[in-house]
Amino acid sequence: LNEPLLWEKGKKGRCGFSMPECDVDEVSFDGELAGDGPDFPDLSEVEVVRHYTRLSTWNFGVDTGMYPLGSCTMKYNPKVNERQASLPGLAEAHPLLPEVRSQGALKLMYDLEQYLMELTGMDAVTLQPAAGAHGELAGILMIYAYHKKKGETRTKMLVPDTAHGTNPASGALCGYKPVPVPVNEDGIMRVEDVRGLMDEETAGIMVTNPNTLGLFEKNIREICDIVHEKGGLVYGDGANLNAVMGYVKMGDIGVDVMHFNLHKTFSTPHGGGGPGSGPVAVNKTLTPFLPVPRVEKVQDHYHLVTDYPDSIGRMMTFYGHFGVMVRAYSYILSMGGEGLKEASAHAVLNANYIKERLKDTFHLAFDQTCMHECVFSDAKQEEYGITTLDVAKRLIDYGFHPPTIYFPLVVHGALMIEPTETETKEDIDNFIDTLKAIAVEAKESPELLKNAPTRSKVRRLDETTAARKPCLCG
Amino acid sequence: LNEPLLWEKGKKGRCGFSMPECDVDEVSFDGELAGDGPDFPDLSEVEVVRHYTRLSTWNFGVDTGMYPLGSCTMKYNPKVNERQASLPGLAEAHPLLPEVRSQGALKLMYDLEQYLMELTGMDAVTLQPAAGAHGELAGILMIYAYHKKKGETRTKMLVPDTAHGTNPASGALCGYKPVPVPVNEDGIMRVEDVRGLMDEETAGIMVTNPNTLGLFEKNIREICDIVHEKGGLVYGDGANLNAVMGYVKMGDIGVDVMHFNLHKTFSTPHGGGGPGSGPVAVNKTLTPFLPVPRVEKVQDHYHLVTDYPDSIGRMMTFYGHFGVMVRAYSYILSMGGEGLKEASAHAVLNANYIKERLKDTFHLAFDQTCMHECVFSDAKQEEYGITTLDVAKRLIDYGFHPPTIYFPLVVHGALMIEPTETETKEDIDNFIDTLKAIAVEAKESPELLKNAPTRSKVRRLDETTAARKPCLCG
Amino acid sequence: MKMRYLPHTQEDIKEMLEVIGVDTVDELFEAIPEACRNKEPLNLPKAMSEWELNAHMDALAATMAPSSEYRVFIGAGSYNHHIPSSVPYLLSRQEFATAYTPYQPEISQGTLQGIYEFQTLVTRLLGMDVATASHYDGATGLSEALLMAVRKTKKNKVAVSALCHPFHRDVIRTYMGPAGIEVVEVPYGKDGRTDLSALEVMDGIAAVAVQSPNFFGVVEDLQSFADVIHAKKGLMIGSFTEAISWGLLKDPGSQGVDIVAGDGQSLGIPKSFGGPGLGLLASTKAYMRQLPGRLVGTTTDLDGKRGFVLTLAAREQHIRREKATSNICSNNGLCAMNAAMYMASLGGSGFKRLAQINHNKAEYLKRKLVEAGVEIPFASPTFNEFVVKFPDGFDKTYDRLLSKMIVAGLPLGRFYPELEGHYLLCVTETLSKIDIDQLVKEVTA
Amino acid sequence: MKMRYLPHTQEDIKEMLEVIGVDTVDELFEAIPEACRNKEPLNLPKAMSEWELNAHMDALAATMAPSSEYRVFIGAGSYNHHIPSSVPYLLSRQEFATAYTPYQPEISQGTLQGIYEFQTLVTRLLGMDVATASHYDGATGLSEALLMAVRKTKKNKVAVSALCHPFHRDVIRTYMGPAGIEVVEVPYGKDGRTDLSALEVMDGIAAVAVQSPNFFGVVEDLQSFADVIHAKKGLMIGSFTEAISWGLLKDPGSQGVDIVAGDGQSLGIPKSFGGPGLGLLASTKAYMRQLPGRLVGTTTDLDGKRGFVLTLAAREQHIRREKATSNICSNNGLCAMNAAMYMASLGGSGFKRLAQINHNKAEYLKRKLVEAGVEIPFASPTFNEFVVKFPDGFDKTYDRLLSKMIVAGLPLGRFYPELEGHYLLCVTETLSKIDIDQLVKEVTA
Repeated sequence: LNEPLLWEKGKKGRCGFSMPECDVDEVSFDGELAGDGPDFPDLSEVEVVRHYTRLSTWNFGVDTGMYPLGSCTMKYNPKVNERQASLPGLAEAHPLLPEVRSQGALKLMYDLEQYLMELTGMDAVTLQPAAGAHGELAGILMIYAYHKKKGETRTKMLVPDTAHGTNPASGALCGYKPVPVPVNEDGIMRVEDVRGLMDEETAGIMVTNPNTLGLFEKNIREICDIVHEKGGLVYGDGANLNAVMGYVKMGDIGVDVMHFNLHKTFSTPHGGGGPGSGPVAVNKTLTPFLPVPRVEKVQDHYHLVTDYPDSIGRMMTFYGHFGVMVRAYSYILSMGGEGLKEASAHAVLNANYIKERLKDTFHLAFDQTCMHECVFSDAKQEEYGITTLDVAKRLIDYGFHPPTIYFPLVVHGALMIEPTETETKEDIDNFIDTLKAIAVEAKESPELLKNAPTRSKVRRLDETTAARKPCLCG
Repeated sequence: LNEPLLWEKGKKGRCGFSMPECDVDEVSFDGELAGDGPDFPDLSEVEVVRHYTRLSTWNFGVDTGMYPLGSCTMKYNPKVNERQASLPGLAEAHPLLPEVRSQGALKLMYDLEQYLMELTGMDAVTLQPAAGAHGELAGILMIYAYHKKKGETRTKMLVPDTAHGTNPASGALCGYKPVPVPVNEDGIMRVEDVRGLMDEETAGIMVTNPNTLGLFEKNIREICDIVHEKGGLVYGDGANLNAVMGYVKMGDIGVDVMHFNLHKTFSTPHGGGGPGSGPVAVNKTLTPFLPVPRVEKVQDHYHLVTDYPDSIGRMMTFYGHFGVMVRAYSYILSMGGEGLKEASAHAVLNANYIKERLKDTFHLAFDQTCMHECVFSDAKQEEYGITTLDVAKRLIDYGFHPPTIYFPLVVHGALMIEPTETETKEDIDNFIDTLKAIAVEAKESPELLKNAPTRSKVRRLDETTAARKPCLCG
Repeated sequence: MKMRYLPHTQEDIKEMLEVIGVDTVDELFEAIPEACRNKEPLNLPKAMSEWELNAHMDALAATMAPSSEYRVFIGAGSYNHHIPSSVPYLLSRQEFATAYTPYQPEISQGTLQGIYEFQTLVTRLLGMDVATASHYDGATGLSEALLMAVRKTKKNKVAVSALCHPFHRDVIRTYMGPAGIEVVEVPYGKDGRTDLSALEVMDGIAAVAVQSPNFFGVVEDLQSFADVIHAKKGLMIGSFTEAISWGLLKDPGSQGVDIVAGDGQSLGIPKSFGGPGLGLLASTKAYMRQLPGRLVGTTTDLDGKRGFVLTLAAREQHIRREKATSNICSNNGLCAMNAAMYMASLGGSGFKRLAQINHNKAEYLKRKLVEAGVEIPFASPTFNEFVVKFPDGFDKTYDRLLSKMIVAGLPLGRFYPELEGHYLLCVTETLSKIDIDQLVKEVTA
Repeated sequence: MKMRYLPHTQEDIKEMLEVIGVDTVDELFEAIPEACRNKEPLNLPKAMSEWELNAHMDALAATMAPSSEYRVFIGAGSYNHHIPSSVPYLLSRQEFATAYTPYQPEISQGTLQGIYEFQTLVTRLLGMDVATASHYDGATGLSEALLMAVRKTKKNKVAVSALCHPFHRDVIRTYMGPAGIEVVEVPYGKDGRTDLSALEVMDGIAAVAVQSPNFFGVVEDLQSFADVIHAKKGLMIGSFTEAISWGLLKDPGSQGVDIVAGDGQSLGIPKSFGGPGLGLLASTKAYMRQLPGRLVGTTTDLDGKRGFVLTLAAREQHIRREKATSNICSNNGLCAMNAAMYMASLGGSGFKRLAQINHNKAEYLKRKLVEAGVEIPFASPTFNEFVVKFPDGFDKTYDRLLSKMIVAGLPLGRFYPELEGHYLLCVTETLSKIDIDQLVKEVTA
């Protein structure tokens, strides 16, 4: 079914909203500053409902099928957590309610901080950052504030080649020039490289562990020691925490500050691009620099406290994405410690199973035990003129969401598969068999891949023209 | 996307349910009467969610698009009414709660009865029947009880040719032999015919008004008089009430008893085939025979009363489809009296507009002002070997739900279109233009119609084999 | 501002009237004779806004005693079981909720496959060969089952256990009376079971209906009734109100039952003040073509692909009219889908375990009450409901408990005058040991 | 019974381990050096069942003062507006809720068209040329807008009105400090507006940010600031926290504003204790390539059919890394969709009317308070919020009202020490005349 744009629909005078009667006098707003109101189309409720219902049918969600988007942890989002987030006591709570009428929300935040501390062995947590990248920024701001407090101005930040683009971009907001750290033949950082690059001009290092190749940075302890020796701090990117819950506590192995992606690891819906939530955990060294307000507990009463002179300040208008926290908190309580550890165990099991079964079909970038994701490339398909993009698009025709492609940049033509723990073995087998079938097609009928997808709402789209002559509104 | 049957999925030992821990001792149930439990497949929550999500995508609902299924009143189902029905105070209320803790539910039922009385000018209402046909049965049982109380046993029931199949079937449950009343050249009943058929062996007449041709039975008052003169009663089938809310009060024009289809006229979701709700309104004559329990109000306190010696008895275990009543009640309160009348006005306007614009394209069975629906036939397409079925299936390819087909039986190859009032003019125009285009295709490329539908989950299905070798479970 | 459900603007209306060739909408209603037309405005409450309606409904709901707030120890045909959030979520998808009867199978495969799976799960639950696409509730389904037996045996008398739900028996009388079918009751014995010996002496009976667990919560030996009635060339009809019991009990199909009718509300459907629930109706193959209502079957499409359709329509009212097996048209389709989702969520292993937990809890309460000196009049095994006799004057305690948000069972005197002072108590997985202990403490205080 | 979110059975695990060639799952974790592995079980609460969780969350929620139960006269950046039931229903469709950033446009056209429409509605609301696919909230969006101005003008100082939301100013300081950007405040005058004359004497300023309606609810004359800042070769940045005001006020685009940043929470998004809300960010065409975050644009597919894609990615972190316009990756996509659904439901006519109702109600309260002798310190026109000075000792009244389920505004002393005893009051369409009259009666009692 097709569906026009909103403003190609409707008729002036319709309304899809139940306008309350006004029980007080009309008071006009006149003069220079009065406007005409926005030029929106007027639609009835059924038009709005059909419009968005039809739009929705063109999307692929986690409930549609396997969504092995590497580095994004597209696990099943439990429905019961939506109930919790929409409880009137939470969804309809104003952020500036008197503290005495905010105790439930504050307790939830306080306890969630405790749980995140336990998961990482860190000493304090802020829930304020709105998303992973925002958490990175908060972390970097704290590192900056830490050095500044010591009277130092450092100008560089070590960032491995495997890092997400957000890492250097976050550093840049504090004026840090990223210094790339190469990966070795095993896909991880060498101790010597870090030793060679780390100096007293360098604020620290940003490490994703497991890294974006799905590999555990085995030298992490030595790397942390080197960085610390030079007065630097270690930032941990928690995007891949789903691999190691209960198995590794980042605070115990030398990480000073790290963020979480609540929406990834703790299974809140990704919303077609957000909202996320990017809490940051820190060790004692950085605790004074945490954003305000902080939630504190005094004799079973919870308070919002802003009186921290060394704080980097406020990161958002209010306290962060509380609605996302509610879902993450509910998820943690539903899983318990053992459940979270089992989730990581199965996530890693699934990734290794896929790696093992597909490594003869697709070129495996680094053949070793991976964590929660594995990275292939299109090297074996090159001879047929087939690229990773073609493979990805062909997967759509078979009813799968493609994996992440062309990332990490260190693997040419990367195909980055993160199955997560909520997939069944049957679905994983089906996915593997499909990729094997596509590999055969690549050889025997490459045009099937080149023309893919054919079963979607639209065929391949012209992204070049879109960027060259941008049309961003109608 | 395909999706296997439930038992083709899952693995023994999985569970999609959060099994509570048992906080008391285990007590085994032994002996002869102990069983092994059902042989159901075991699925995780994500498997269940994906299974039904995928199944849902093969269905067409009112939010998908225009659903002009004649006689079914597929109007938009407001989302806010779902909120009301799922309020814990209502959804989680046990039907045998003490009366003092059931006041809200009883008040709702009492008031809904009042509203239905006002809409029809009748004297009392029972909400108990579960669906339209069940309401018919209740009505016929009351007619039967009425005659019996008078010491009479009548054996026949007048039923017009245009009636729904439920009418004769309902009569049969009381042993009434249906006596068909033909339609005249204007699509309605003749006074003379009724006069000729009505006698003192006949319990009454079942009238759908407007009838299933979408035409108002103009002779209804005279017909009622004739029936009453012979000691009979007039049953009104309320399936088409959506045409005349506020315009006609059935009780005022001679109808003694009628049912409502709450799910049709009052816009509750039809659920892929129910649950419906079929309240019955009666005039004073029949009030003593209403089913029990009845809701009564004594000084702002509501009671369930069973003490009616002439009652036909109980029609269901409890009080009917309360959840459907909640939605209908909410709908009535949202619309108000004027809104309901406007709904009927627009429903009739839309049907006449379609009739007018399509009558040159499709043969119009009865060319006169219709009420909320109009009936065409495939007479003009016959020469191309095209049937109503082909036209209907081709509509699917264009994104419309087909109208009701091959009913009413009095029109050969009937195509019965009920747009309802919630369709926009644009969608109605689009529907009309599509039918015109199909008429052209019927002439120029009939194979397009014969092969339709092609864009649905499956193509035309073999219904004959299904019935000949029934496979009803897997 | 236009009412949000009514899209037509004045301009729309004008354009449409022009095409039709009339000046006003009211002219269209001149098709109705003047004398039939209502001239007065409807005397209904003024239209409420969405927000007024919400407040109004909140106020009505606030007067009730929902099981999320109260400890409700009543079953008696409506059971309080946990419903996974995923089930109402899936059910709310408009594709399921707002569609109608799948007359056009090509765009209704979701409903059709779902109902086919429902039918299958029901046959597996009950050990039967065929199950229908649903009926209104247990009482109406049971009545239709008895009518089937009458049609099949051509005998005009049916026997019904006195321990079938009293309301089911009421409905049966409503259905049988005008059809001239005699209904005789099989009394119950001191063990709280239907008295088999009473059935043995009855003659000319088309069928006997026995409920298990019966209204007292007692598990009946259906096979023994089947043996007797089959010897009399009648049909054995089983009924039930607590579907969860089949997780622990021997299914009706293996006990010689020909037709089963029961309430499926326990299968994940909200109590909703008594409805909509779900009528389950299943039979052995022999009675397939006698079954009322919709049936979904498999078939293939033009490409040979598996698909599902409504089938055996020759039994139904829209084809057979007065000769149909029933007048049913709309059934409780969405409730059937609801039950299927619930059964799929539990799975076989979960279903069994849930039944066991129900039994454990009820037995715990029973034991505690016995220890506290409360009398249990019927000694036979029960599932999750049982009858107790509380001391005289318990009605005051009952009211006191109500004010403490506890509903202490269902008084039975209304249904069985000889059981004045007796109560029917039900315990499901939703009540905790703490809740149960509190009840025991309070009733024996 | 297996945890319901974890499908693997022991058999599944065994089969998979065999393929991998290890004996236990823990062996896979040997890829982690021994010294890095945690040996202790996690000290977290025992897993709760779905039903325990529901009860637990109900208890937490019960301690709060939701606007469905309380009369909350606070706005100050989070506004209580009616949300049509249809909006959360549509938003809950898994296709919208559980998808991620539309990296694969062919199977993300729902999100992409929806966000394209959102961008368009936002440009129409604000009178701008381009709007982004969303930011986190008004404060972070405003900070990014100031950074844009600094990049564009290469000047290292920004001016911010003292009547920008105090928390917005806090966030701006957080963002600007490490980047070495000086933040100067433009004070407010006795009329409750930003003091234009103070801006006139400032130099070297990259941009000035002025909020309208400002934190005191007063409508600012943005054009006059634009004239001054443009003369200084700086950028005019408008901000707002109450998006509904644009139904009644002249939009920023027609007042010379270059970039607008604001909070979109008012557009049908639950308050949710402060988040997630919605950052709106829009600009004139000149700054399109400076905008941070995602942008959706139109294009065509291989068949020439219209489609939508993420575009201008060259600005973004995943392409440009440290040279990106921002580090933003996940934005508040679902909140943007939510706002679009809400704006579509209101329509232009509805939006305007709703704004008018808000204004009417606030003016009614203002008038009633004046009549009751309460002081209104700032005389300038306001939209739906305004400042009052309550008599000394009002804090006791405030607490008394709280116990009557009324939250009587926001005390301002915390934010503006000179305004001790002043309160910021907000009235939206959700409060009735009765609610307002009650407040007036109580505060003047």
